This record gives sequence, structure tokens and C-alpha cells, in this order.
Amino acid sequence: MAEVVFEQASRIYTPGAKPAVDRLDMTVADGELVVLVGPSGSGKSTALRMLAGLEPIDAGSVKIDGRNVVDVPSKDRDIAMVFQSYALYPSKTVRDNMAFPLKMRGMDKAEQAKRVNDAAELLGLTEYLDRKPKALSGGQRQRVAMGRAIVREPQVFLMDEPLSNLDAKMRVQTRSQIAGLQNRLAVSTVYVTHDQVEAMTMGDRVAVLRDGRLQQYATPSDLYDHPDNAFVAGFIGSPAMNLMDLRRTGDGVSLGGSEIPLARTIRDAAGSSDTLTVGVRPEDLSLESDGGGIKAVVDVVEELGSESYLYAHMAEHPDTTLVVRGPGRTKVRYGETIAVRVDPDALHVFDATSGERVGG
Amino acid sequence: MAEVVFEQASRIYTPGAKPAVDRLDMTVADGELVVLVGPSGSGKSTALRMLAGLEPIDAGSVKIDGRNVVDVPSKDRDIAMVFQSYALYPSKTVRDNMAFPLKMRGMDKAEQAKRVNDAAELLGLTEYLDRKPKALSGGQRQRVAMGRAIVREPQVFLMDEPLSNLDAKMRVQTRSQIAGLQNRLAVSTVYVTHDQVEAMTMGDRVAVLRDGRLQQYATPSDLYDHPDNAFVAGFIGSPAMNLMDLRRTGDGVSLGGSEIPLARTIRDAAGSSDTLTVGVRPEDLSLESDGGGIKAVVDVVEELGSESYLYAHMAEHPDTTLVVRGPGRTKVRYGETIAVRVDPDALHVFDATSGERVGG
Amino acid sequence: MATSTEARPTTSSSGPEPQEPRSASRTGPVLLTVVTWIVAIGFFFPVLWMVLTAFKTEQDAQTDPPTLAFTPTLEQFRTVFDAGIGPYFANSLGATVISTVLVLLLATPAAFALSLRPVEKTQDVLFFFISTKMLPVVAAIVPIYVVVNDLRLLDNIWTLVVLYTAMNLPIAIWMMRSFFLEVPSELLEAASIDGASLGRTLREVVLPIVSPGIFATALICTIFSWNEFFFAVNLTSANAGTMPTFLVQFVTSQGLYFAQLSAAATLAALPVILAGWVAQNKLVQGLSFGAVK
Amino acid sequence: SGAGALGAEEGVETVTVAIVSNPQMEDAISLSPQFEQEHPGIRLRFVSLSENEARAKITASVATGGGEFDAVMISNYETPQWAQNGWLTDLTPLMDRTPGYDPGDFLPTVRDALSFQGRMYSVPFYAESSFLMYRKDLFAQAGLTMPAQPTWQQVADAAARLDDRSRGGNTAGICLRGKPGWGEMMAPFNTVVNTFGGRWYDPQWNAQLTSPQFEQAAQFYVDLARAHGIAGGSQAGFSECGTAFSQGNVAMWYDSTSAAGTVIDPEESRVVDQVGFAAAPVVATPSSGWLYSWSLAIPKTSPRVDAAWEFMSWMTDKAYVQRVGTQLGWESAPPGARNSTYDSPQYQQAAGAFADTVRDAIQRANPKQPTVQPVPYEGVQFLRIPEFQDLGTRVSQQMSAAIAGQITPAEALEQSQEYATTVGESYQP
Amino acid sequence: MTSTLERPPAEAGPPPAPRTPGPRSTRSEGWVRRAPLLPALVFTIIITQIPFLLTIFYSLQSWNLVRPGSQQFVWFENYVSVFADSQFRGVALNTVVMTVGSVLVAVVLGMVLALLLNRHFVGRGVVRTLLVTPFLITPVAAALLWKTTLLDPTYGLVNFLLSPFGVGDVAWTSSYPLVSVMVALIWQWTPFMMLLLLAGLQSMPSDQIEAARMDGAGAWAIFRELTLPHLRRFIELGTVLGAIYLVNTFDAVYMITQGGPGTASANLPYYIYQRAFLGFDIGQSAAMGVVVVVMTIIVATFALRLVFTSFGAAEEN
Ligand SMILES: Nc1ncnc2c1ncn2[C@@H]1O[C@H](COP(=O)(O)OP(=O)(O)OP(=O)(O)O)[C@@H](O)[C@H]1O
Ligand SMILES: Nc1ncnc2c1ncn2[C@@H]1O[C@H](COP(=O)(O)OP(=O)(O)OP(=O)(O)O)[C@@H](O)[C@H]1O
Ligand SMILES: [Mg+2]
Ligand SMILES: [Mg+2]
Repeated sequence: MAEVVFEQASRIYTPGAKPAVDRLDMTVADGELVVLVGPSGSGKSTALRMLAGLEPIDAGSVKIDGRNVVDVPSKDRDIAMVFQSYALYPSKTVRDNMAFPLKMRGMDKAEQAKRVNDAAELLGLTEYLDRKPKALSGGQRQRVAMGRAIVREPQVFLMDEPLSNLDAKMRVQTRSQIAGLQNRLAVSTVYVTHDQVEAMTMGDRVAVLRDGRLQQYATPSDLYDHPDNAFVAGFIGSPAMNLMDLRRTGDGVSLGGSEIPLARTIRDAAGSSDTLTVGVRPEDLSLESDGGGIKAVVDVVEELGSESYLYAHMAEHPDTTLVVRGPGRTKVRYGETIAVRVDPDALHVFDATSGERVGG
Repeated sequence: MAEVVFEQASRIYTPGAKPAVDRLDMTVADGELVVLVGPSGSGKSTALRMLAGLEPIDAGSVKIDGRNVVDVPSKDRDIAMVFQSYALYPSKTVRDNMAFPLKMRGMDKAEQAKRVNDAAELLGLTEYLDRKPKALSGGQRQRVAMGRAIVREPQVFLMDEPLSNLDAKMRVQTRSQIAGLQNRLAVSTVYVTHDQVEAMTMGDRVAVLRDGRLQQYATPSDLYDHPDNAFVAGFIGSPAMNLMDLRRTGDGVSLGGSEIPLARTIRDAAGSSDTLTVGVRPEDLSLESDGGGIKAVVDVVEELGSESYLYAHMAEHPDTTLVVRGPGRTKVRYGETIAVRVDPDALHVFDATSGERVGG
Repeated sequence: MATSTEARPTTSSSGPEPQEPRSASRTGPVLLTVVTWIVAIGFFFPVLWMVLTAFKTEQDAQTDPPTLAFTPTLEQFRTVFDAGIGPYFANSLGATVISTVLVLLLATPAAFALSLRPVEKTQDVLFFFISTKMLPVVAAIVPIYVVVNDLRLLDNIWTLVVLYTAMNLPIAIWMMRSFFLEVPSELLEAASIDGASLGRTLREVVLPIVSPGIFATALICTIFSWNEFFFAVNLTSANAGTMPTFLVQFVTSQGLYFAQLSAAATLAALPVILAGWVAQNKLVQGLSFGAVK
Repeated sequence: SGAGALGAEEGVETVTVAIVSNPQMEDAISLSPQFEQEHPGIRLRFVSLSENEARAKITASVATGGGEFDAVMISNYETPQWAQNGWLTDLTPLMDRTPGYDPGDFLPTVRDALSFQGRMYSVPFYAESSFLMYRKDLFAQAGLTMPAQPTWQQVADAAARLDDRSRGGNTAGICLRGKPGWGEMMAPFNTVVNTFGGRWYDPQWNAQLTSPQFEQAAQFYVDLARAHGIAGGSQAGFSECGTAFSQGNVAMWYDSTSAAGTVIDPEESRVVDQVGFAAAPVVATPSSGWLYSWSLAIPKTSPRVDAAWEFMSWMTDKAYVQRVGTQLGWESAPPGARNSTYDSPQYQQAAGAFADTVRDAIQRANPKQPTVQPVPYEGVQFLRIPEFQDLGTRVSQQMSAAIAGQITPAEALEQSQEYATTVGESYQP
Repeated sequence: MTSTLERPPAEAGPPPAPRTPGPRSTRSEGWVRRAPLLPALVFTIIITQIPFLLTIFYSLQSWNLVRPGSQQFVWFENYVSVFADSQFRGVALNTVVMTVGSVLVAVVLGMVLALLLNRHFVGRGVVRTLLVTPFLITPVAAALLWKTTLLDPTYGLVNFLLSPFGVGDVAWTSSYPLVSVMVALIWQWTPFMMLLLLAGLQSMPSDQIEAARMDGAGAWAIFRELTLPHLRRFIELGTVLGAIYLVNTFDAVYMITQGGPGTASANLPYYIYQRAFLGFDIGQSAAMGVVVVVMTIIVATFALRLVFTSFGAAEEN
């Protein structure tokens, strides 16, 4: 039972400088898992630390379960946290690191051991339980940090990039275990990640931060399909959405010589603006083999095995670049000219100045 | 001009325990960028540290440019390294951190400043140049670590997960900058990463480590298309390849009731083994809308926006699970039964006991 | 003799053995090692000489030129023991141990409050503590004597305990604070997230990390208390005399019995030397490696 | 351990004694179990400190009424002053009622020095004067003879003759104390000043340190120490000189009579059989030896007067001398206090080489009129005023600097005159 | 559900003022923070300030312990004579030279030794043991040891060892009194500095040094650029503690030179000792003590707050 509410919460590290977290308003419903994303330095860790009571709240408030916790010391907030920097106890073994929060809560030894062993098992740390942190690899340390959080059943989980140093396989596995655990315990969780897949798959909702400000707070698919502004559009999705400032022509916008029609609602909403920022995701661009579509020259081909990405520039406007998703084994090579078709329904249109979404 | 050779190089941290790096044989050609991947704790960092001269080489040797460097102190090896733990100098500002290697080489002040500014620009650190590392976010610190390496023009670059704490967008951007820089300077580079995309796109070759042993060392597409063993097959690609132990039947193997034919060469190579480990990547499984194919029940649907992954189990063998790639906006939901078709040409077959690839 | 903690773990495996990073030039380190040894022996030599002198007769103790050839005698030690070293030793031990424990008990939380979780006016408080050491003891001894006399606490070991505690407290606080500042603040944060109270954070997280610093502090307090002379000589008489007061009775005005004095000094220093040798091994353990990224 | 109050057994009194850790006192401690045996109701505890510590501590304790001690060892410097201050118990009645104690046996000069207004306030344990020790062998070699009462000029000449260091030897001419301290260099130096006719104050308490006699004396002392004294003369004290003399590195030594035992002790000395003894050299006075005595007193604060006296009388009794002589050897017997000691044939046999010279020196010492002209103070090697410890030490520091060659004797005295003037003013009406 | 918070900049109010560092401190939180400090603080105040106040009280009196009845209030007369005393100034200067010189040399030597010991080599434990020993010897004994067996002009080892070089008969304690005392002090205090700095060195994260080695830094550069900044706090600590102790050195002066010749090697504690224990002039010595405290506080305030940045900067990393 813990609903977490940020109310106009701000944190300013250096007086006079711009806030690291700026009037954040965000509610994490009880049992919800919220993923916090944003560029490096956008205030994600700071937000977590405010919630954990490790940073003073310079304005606004933070509430857990309706209670303003601004004056509650960390240790009484019943929060488990995975630090971005791990913060392992160097003089304790892995086992003691993980058992520490349980010991602090006076849990009996047997139960402690059981929980630690379970968590170690889950994280593949069983054979390292008696080592000190300094004799572990980076990923192993990170897993210990994770373990120290998940042995508990706190009111709130805070995880600051808990899987960044794990390999893909382990990450996928741990991710689903965390999700499972979180689900089972119904613990409200705030999860910071840089991994697009994690962001899209784990969160009930995703909050996008930029320069300390919340940009959008919505479900992953909402975020992907209806980014509120050009920043979110460009930030969510990898490779990023192609965002181009295009001139308006008649019923649409002009791209590489051809006109792409815009829906009526958008046209109306856009009003009289001359230029619009138009976004289209790489997967919404298709390669035309029959010569139609927009012409582009390939700069780089990234082959990922299951798919490939073609980085290209407009044949006629070398400044406008495009990323197009191709099949796993593409024949296209550097320097070739390709023809690209845009799905007009998949266009995202933003105001060129404010970046706000135009129309639906 | 620097070719790096590991010759049967080993490192044992604890006498009696198994080596962290075990008789590693690997050559990094001059100017090549080799990506080192492997599960957490597989010895990647250790291998880098051996090359850097930070870890003794307990057996074998390491050569740079044909010269055995076992006795050459780190500082004379002319290697730039990004540490997994950053290892920033806490008492120096970001600027001084980045300028340090240049200063050590007696470069003149103006040139130092220029290079530092360029690197800071590249990494988006310009506004933080006068801060101490302590006042930076995790990702910013990591970028400083990166910057400290790239200001130099060393013989060898070693990068230990240099982008793990950056957001997708910045990562993509930095990745291509590193690749560009590496290309331009033609510096031999060993790059450790957990990011599949990085592994597949950046490296001229990829080395896969497991428990200190080299599993395969090949180009990314080779690795993806022809994994040498089941471990590599399962490790490369995300989501991972579906690996199933299947019973042989006549000309193929039996999966979910239907028989999947195997090529003649494979059948021959497999000899008389009863069971084979068969792998198929999620993208090589296609959803059949016409009811044919193997039946599976969906457990989880992961929607990533541009695509989705369906985690399912065989309708008839609940223990056999499958991941299938679907389109970005799939209608399939939890509990539904789907029909999956396997592309027989895309099968990877491994010996069930040794895990070695069978046939081509 | 002292043992070295750096001894490598003995290996039993037949595989390649781990080793320190090899370095390019072998002569550099060897030279440094030789220099280090020479300096160490140079520093130790006076002490060695003192110990040797303790085994000489008075006549051998002062010869020109100094001689190494002498027949060792236990005479001097016998004299010293005959003078009744026992109670002095016991008093010293009591005053030293109790005051050092007290100092650590008082200084640890105080240093914590002045470093990791700083209170307001930390600087002023620190300054106050150190300023209490600025009054020369010789100037304050008469007032102290008067107070102690009024309290009827002359020649009482507890008087020394209290004074030694007060005398060492500022140093201990300053030293410990410096070591505490080495603890990454993230660890404290982690501990508070993990629900550790202040006391437990100190005990379970901070102290293990700074234990070399604690040992250094304890050692230094022990040395200062053990060797403290001025309070001891002025505030004690028959009951609570400590080793240094015992020692000065061998500084006679009728010629200096240096061999005897050496024997007494050797005996007086022996406990701290042993304590020092034991404790200083603890000073060389890594602190917070692997804690944070 | 011994925390808290004195452990009190039923009916047993514990007497705490502060003493100076000289060999004779150590002997007393080692014999004290016999006293305890003979006096089952009394237990002894000794606080034995080196001279400087002892003096400081005892003074502080007695002056502030600390009451830690029942018996304290002090000297003829303190006794009359403290008696005047009312800090000490009058011992005369105690002596009188103690059978066989025989205070009349004390050497008269010593008894006087420990009395105030005709009553004794401390009893002497031993006493000393100063005299000249010299190497008979070296004198013989050089064809010199030592007069029984040498003059300083004779001594200086002999020193110059015997100093062979300029000829590549390592024997210095004479050892004179140069170490700062009122009890160190100031003692022999003051005797030289006195016999040169110098004085610290005229009867009106005007400082006289820059008078010609005083300057002459200082010049003489410094010159002699610098020219023919031992190396590092400004740091030479009783023990440094003692070592040098015992090791055979110096031909003459002017110092305390208490040194006699050491220089003829084969355990400590290499020149046992070569030592001759002569009276303290003179110039203008008939004698110049100092007078010093370590004695025991009972602070007024002590509630255990009888027990303390019981012990003190035991330790300063004739019988004690006998006891030491028979049990520890006659050369260890405390000298200088009692005539009977010198009358003992055993003592004469053990200390015959110097015994009479010493007794003579002590008896000739003249604290009442130390120099030629009248002075307002008493004392030979010290001025019996409370300020002298400090004043003497300060002056000795100046003199020591002169011996080190850092300043001239005249400069040293000029500075000293200032110190002395300040002190003198506090005595002028 | 979806909320856009992108506001035009004009609308944004002034940024809220930051709070003082540390979580918001309420009254109770403040006391929680202060609580651990209080026992030590209260103890120190009670034990040290009562004698100090008494010292001040005595310093306003003319009182000679051995002249009973001399006790009377004279206000600042004692202070006047302290400042009028030219020797006091000379002695104060000696104190400064002795303290500063000994501390500096000890710190530098201690640093060198700590660095030498911070390596792996044969017999490191033994060497460390040998090196700390001088600090463990009772200062009185150490001073006598120096005076009698080492610096004695005739029997001293120093002259003996130097005699092959033709400087065999220097009367160290009278010719170079200050240096003699300082040598003994340095000998005792170098191990202290070494211990402190060694403990400091041990706390230096190894990965920084590794990084520096990769960056091409040699031993000296690592020392200058990394070790020194890291050790700064410990150097300052050693300097402060060493200075505070050495300002109050008494035994070495008393035993080795008696402050002489003249007052060439006398320092303030010795000078005060003379007043207090030879002159028994309690008022004078108390006044000198107070003057020393005040002077030390003034010097220390400057040293600590201006030269050293320990106070403010320590918190910064
Ligand atoms: N100092 C050490 N002492 C003992 N064992 C160590 C030490 N450092 C690393 N190891 C062990 O060696 C193995 C390899 O470690 P290494 O750091 O090379 O792994 P890695 O591949 O970099 O892993 P990660 O991806 O988690 O960083 C691990 O099992 C680790 O526990
Ligand atoms: N102690 C500090 N003092 C001053 N500024 C700080 C401090 N810590 C962080 N900052 C600044 O505050 C901003 C937000 O930092 P924060 O750590 O919250 O970022 P983040 O979103 O977690 O970034 P990352 O993804 O890189 O970890 C950054 O610009 C950072 O430089
Ligand atoms: Mg962060
Ligand atoms: Mg690693």
C-alpha cells in the first residue's frame, strides 16, 4: 500500500543554477512500476534520491501514502534502492551486503539466510556469496546491489539503472524476474533505465525527463505512438524517429521533392505555420524496389542480424538525413541510392518552434 | 601501427581457483576494432587489464606490435583506457581530468585546451568542464572517462563498457563518433560492451568470452549467422535465439508434433545422436494466420513500438518455450494460441552434449 | 619480531601462480628497497643502542669510543625490577587502556557528527577541540593541581584517566574525522536506505572501513597516555604513579646511571612497542575499494 | 590497581615519604623493610623522583597544602624558609623525647643550616660541601704538587699544564660545571664568586653582579672552562663531569664532596687509585666550600607526625649509619651529617682517602658570611630567598651562554644584573 | 492520463531557493545530528575549561607559591611584564622556529617514508616496525638518549660516526642547541607522520592510480597530481597535530639543553616551566600560558582558515 506523489518537487544543487529537478509532478500509483527515462543529466537519479530522502527537497513536497515525507529520514521511509554507483559495503561479503537490510530490520537469521540465498540464486551470485565486493566483476557488483534491494519487501523500490552492466541475456532474464517480483509483491517502483527495451516493456507508465522537467508521463505505447513533443518523439525509440523540419506545401509537406499529404485535422491544428517538424520512425519507412518514392543515398548500413538500419541522406537535400529499417540481410550497400516510401498515417507532426505535437 | 596479440594469456586471481582469463589466444589487427562480449564475470575486464598492464599475466604473453609487453609498465604501453568504474580523479575538475593524459605527455597548453574542448563538445560536457566529478550525474561521469581516453591518440584504445550509463540517443551518437574516431586514427581498439547493437555494429570482429575462455572470434554477421556453439548462439541476439533440445525423427527433428526437416549435410554430421539442440531466432519464426504451423500459447507480449515479441509455450509441450517476433502493433494478447512457422533454412543445429555446431 | 601481513597466500595449485605486475626495470625497486632498509635501520639504531646499553655495566655504557664489545649483564634489569616496577606498570596499563577506550567511545560519534553528517558550525567545534591543547600544560598544572586537590583526587588513577581522556580527545576527533571523510557518502546513504540507525551505521558500515584509522588513533592515544609524564609526576605520588614517573627516579642527580636508565626505559617502552608493532599491521588494510563505481 | 584511598589495614598507619632518588636514598628504601618489621604499626610508601621533579613536586604539595606526604626530603635551602612560612613541623621536641637520637652529634654547620630561630625543622640525612678532585698520577707525571688549600690561580695554572689536548692527547685540564641551572653551574660558580670577593647584593639589596669582583670571578670561571674545560662545557653538569673524570678524561674536577664515593668505586671509575682530594680553592676568603644537605621534614599538613618521625629518626639515627655500613658496606654510609660517622674506624677505613677532607669542608663552610663584604642573605652556593631558583637559573643560563662563547661574561652579567635588580627591589622597603 | 508539462519559459516563476545542504533540518533532526557530538563536547568543556578559567583568574594575581601572603589582585600587571620581557619574545621566536622546523621536516620525511613503505618489498613489515619504534619511546628517555649517547661531544655516537669525516668533536648541544633539540624531536615525530600518511595512502583508491598509469603518469606525476591532493587532508592533520604538540614540547628542551646556552634553545613551555617550577610565580606563569593560548589561537586561525583549506574543502569530496 504505497502511492508515491511528487508535488511540484524541486532540487537545486547549486544556488543560482538551474534546478536538477524542476517542479516535478508525478504520481506513482500503488503497485505501479514507473520507468523514468531521460538524457544523461536530466535529473533521474536526483528524483529518486529525493524520494529516498537522500537529497533535500528545496521546494514542493513528496508524499508516500498520502503522508508528506519531507521530514522523514531515509531509514524510516521503508524504501529499497539500487544505487547507480552500487554503494556496496566494501568490508562485508556479498552475503552480508545482501543480508544487511534484513539484519537492520531484526529479521531472524534463518529467514535472512533463506532470502539472501534465494536472491543470490536469482541473480546468479551463489558462488560469490563469500567474496568481498572488490573481488567481483562490474556486473557482479551490480547484481549484488540489486540483490540487496530485492531481498526486502519495502513499500517502494527505487532502481537506478540496475542492469546497465549486465549482458543482454542476463538483462532480459533479470528484467522479467524483477517485473515478476514487483508484480507479486505489488510494490510501487520507480525504475531508471537507458535501455529502450526495458523502458518499453517493463513500465506500466513511462516518465520522460529533460533538464529536470517532466516531458510526458504515459503508457509506453502512448509514448511511442503519440509523443507529446518532438523531444519525446526523438528520445523514445531506437534508432530514433526521423525528425525533419519540412516546408508546407498545399495539403501536406514537401520531402525530397515529393509531397507528403497531412491529415485534415493536423492541417487545421497547424494553422498558418510555414514549417512543421515532421517525424517518422525508421520502421514506418519502407524500401521501394520499383523505383517510386523518395530518393536517398545510403551512408551507413548497420546490420544487426535480425534487421538492419540504413542511414541515408536525401539525394536532393544532403542535409536531411533519414534512418530506414531494412530486413536482417539486406543487399543494400554504402553509396547506393534507395527509394523510400513514407506511410502518411504514421507521421508525427510537431510545431517547429515549440516542438509541441500538432493535432491528435 | 599496433597489432595486439594475446598468446595463451592467463590470469588467476586466487590460487587454486579457476582462471579469470584462461589461455586466451586473440589477435587484434592493426587499426581493427574488436568487440569483446560475454556474460558478466566472464573475464572481459580482466583481459583488458592484462593488456593494459594492470593485471599480471600469470601465464602466456601479450604482445603489442610484436613486442612482448609483459614487463613493460602501463605508462609506457601507450594505451588509453576507459575504466568500467570510470576511475576519475576526484580532486580534479572535468577539464583537468581530461587534460591529464595530455599533460603527462608534455603537450603544450594550447593544444591541450583545444583537444579537451573538442572532446567535451563531442560528449556534450562543455558546460561541466569546471565541475568536480562528484557533482556530476552517472552518465556525465562516464562521459568524462570516455573523454579522458579519446583526447589521446594512443596505440591502443581499451574501452570497458564506456556507454552503459548513457541514454539510447546519446549512445547511438557517441557510438558512431567513437567508430569514426577509431577509423580516422586507425587505432587498434578493444571494446567491451553488453549492448547487442553495439556489439553487432561497431566491431570489425567480435570475441565471445565465457568463463575466461574464448568461444568464438569472428565478424558480427558470422557470429550471428554461424555461431560456433550453442552458447554463442544463445548469447548473441536479443531476444535470444530459441534453443530447444529436439528428438530426431527421420529426416529432421520433431517440434510441437510436426517434423522440421534438416539439411542432408547436417543430418550426416549429426551422426547417430538421438537428440539435437536446435536453434531458431525469433525473427525466423513467422506467425501464420491460416492456421498451419506449430501451435503455441502466448505467455507474454512485449511491445517495443517498432516490433513486438511474443513469449509463448508449445501447446503440447508446455516446457518448450519460444520467442517469436511480431509486428510493432500486434493484436495478439496473452493466452491466445498462435501458429508459428519455422524457416528450415534458418535452423542452427548443435550437438546436444557438447554444444558444438553440427554441420555448416 | 614483527610479522609482515603482505605475505602472499601460499599456493597449492600446480597451475601458473599469480604474481605482482612485473615491472620493466628491476634495479629501481631494489635500490629503493635498499634505501628503505638503510633509513629504517638508521631510525631504529638509537633505540637499538639504548637496548644494548641496558645490558651493559655503567662503565661500559660510556666509553670513548663507543664500544660494541661488552659482556652483557642483566644487572641493570635486576635493579630496575628491585625498585618495584609492578604497581607503576599496573597503573600505566590501567590509565592507558581505560582512557584510550574512553577516548574512542567519545571521539567516534563526535568525529562522525563532524564529518559524515556534519552539524552546523563544524569548523568552530573542531577548532574548539584543538584549542584546548594550546594551553601549555606547565602553565595549567598549578590550577589543575589546585582543583584536583580540592576534589581530594590527588594520587588517584581516575584523575589521570580523566585528564588523559581530555588530553587525547581532540587528537582522536581530528584524526578520526579525517579517516571518516574517506568513506564514500553513498555508503551512508545506502545504510540509511537499508534502515540502519546512526549507531548501527557507524558500527556496521563506517567502522570496518576506517578500521586502519581507528587503529592508528588508538595506537597514538595509547602512546601519548603511556608516555605522559607531566600530569603523572605532579598529580600522583605513592599510589597512582605511572611508568614515566618510575623512569625518572633513575635520572639521579648523582651522576647519570645511563645503563640503568636504559634498562628502565627499555622496560617502560616495551609494552607500547609491542602494542605498536601489533597495531601497525592493522594500519595497512585497504579501505573502501569496490564500494562505489 | 592502586586507585582511590590509601589501603588502610586495621591499626596500621601508612607513611608516605617523598625522596630524591640518589643512591643513598635508594639504600634507605632497600633497608626500609627492616623498619617496617621493627614497627609493625607503620607501613612505608616511597615516592622517589629525580632531584628536579622532587623539588618541584614537594614544593607544590607543601605550599598548596596538598597533604600527599607525611615526610619530605628537602634541603637546607628550603628548610628555614618553609619553617618561616609555617609549613613544617618543629622537630626539636620530637628529637628531645627520642632516646639516643643525639642531635648534638650533627655537624654544627649542618644543624644550623636546618634550623630556624634555633629550632630544627628538618633532620639531615647526609650533607656535602665542595672540594677539588685531581689525578695524582697526572700531577706526578707533570711534576706538580697539589697544596692542601690551593688557590684558584694555582688550579688554573695546573689545568693549563695538564691539558694535553693541544698536544694530541684527550685529557682536559679541569671540569667545571657549565650546565644551566641554579643547582648545576650556579653552585660551583657561586663559590668562586664568593671567594673572589663578589656578592649578589649589598646590604640594601642593590644588585652587585656588575661589580669588579663579580666580573673578575665570572671572567675567570668562563676563561678556565673555555680554555681547559671539557668539550661541550656549557652542557657539562655534575654527571657529565663525573663521567669524564671517572673515564680518565680530565685531570681535575671541582665539585660536590658526594662525588668522592663514585670516583673511587671500581664499578664506576677507571681512575680509582689515582684520585687525590683537596679543599675548595680560594682567593680572598679563607674557605670557599659550599654547604648542602638533604634532610627530612614533616609538612604541617601531615596527620601522622609520630609515625613519620618514627621513620625519620630511624633513617637519620646513628644506628642507621651502622646498619648501612655493616649491611651494605661502609662506603655507602651517608656522609656529612653526623660526627660519629667520621669517628667510626670502619668508615675511616672505607673512606679514609677523603673522609677528613669532607668533614673539614663541611665544617668550614660559612653560609652566614659567604664572602668578604657583608650581604643581606644567607647561603654559600645559593641565596636563601625564594626567588633564587628562578634567578639563579636565569643567571646560569647567561653564564652558560658565555661558556659556549655566544656572549662575553660581561654581557652575561649585564643581563643578569637586570634580573637581580628586579628581585632585589622586592626586598627593598 | 498523458500530461504535458512543457511550459513556455516566461511562465516559469523564479526558481525556488535552495536549502542548506543535508536533508531539511527540523529541530529534532538537528538534535539527532548533534547528539553524537555532545558527550565529547560536554566532557571537554568541563575538564579543560575549568582549569583554563582558573588559569586566567590566577594570571590576574601576583602570587608566589613560596611566599605565602603574597597573593593579591594586580589585574594586568603580569601581562604587562610578559610583554615587556625581551627574552619572552626571543623564546617565542625559538618556539616558532622549533615547531615549524620540526613539523615541516617530520612531515616531509614522514611522507617519504610512507611512500617508500607503500610498496611491496622484502621485509616491509619489519621495516615499518623499525620505523615506528622511535615514536613509542617515552619522550623523557628519548631526549636523554639523544643527549647522552648520541650527541655527547665525547662519548656520543654521532661524533663517533662522523669522526672519519673529520668532524668528530662538535659539541652539538652547546654549539647547535636548537638543531640538537629539533633533531631529537624530528626523530620522534617522523614515525607519527609516517603512520598517519601511510594510513592515508592506504585509503587511496587503486583504480585512480591505474588510470593515471594508463594516462602515462610516472611515479612522480602520480604523486604530485593524485597522491598529494588525496593526502592533503592527512598532511594537514599531521601538521596541525604535530604543531600543537611540538609547540608544547618540554621534555626535549629540558633534558637536552635546559634551554641553553643562554636562552638559545628555550621555548615557551620551558620558559614557563622555569617561572612556575623554579620561581613558583603562579601569576606570571599563568599569564604566559594565557598569552601562549591567545597567540596560538591567532596563528592557528590564520593557518587553519587561510593557508589550509581543510575545514571548508574537506567536505567537498
Ligand atoms: N580482484 C579479484 N579477485 C578475485 N577474483 C576476481 C577479481 N576481480 C575479478 N574477479 C573474478 O574474475 C572473473 C572475471 O572478472 P572480470 O571483471 O574480468 O569480468 P567481466 O567479464 O568484466 O564481467 P562484467 O561484465 O561483470 O564486468 C569474475 O568471476 C570475477 O569475480
Ligand atoms: N552533487 C551535485 N552537485 C551539483 N550538481 C549535481 C550534483 N549531482 C548532480 N548534479 C547535476 O544535476 C543534474 C542531474 O543529475 P542526475 O544525477 O539526477 O542525472 P541523471 O538523470 O541521473 O543522469 P544519468 O543518466 O547520467 O545518471 C546533472 O546535470 C548533474 O550534473
Ligand atoms: Mg543517474
Ligand atoms: Mg567488467
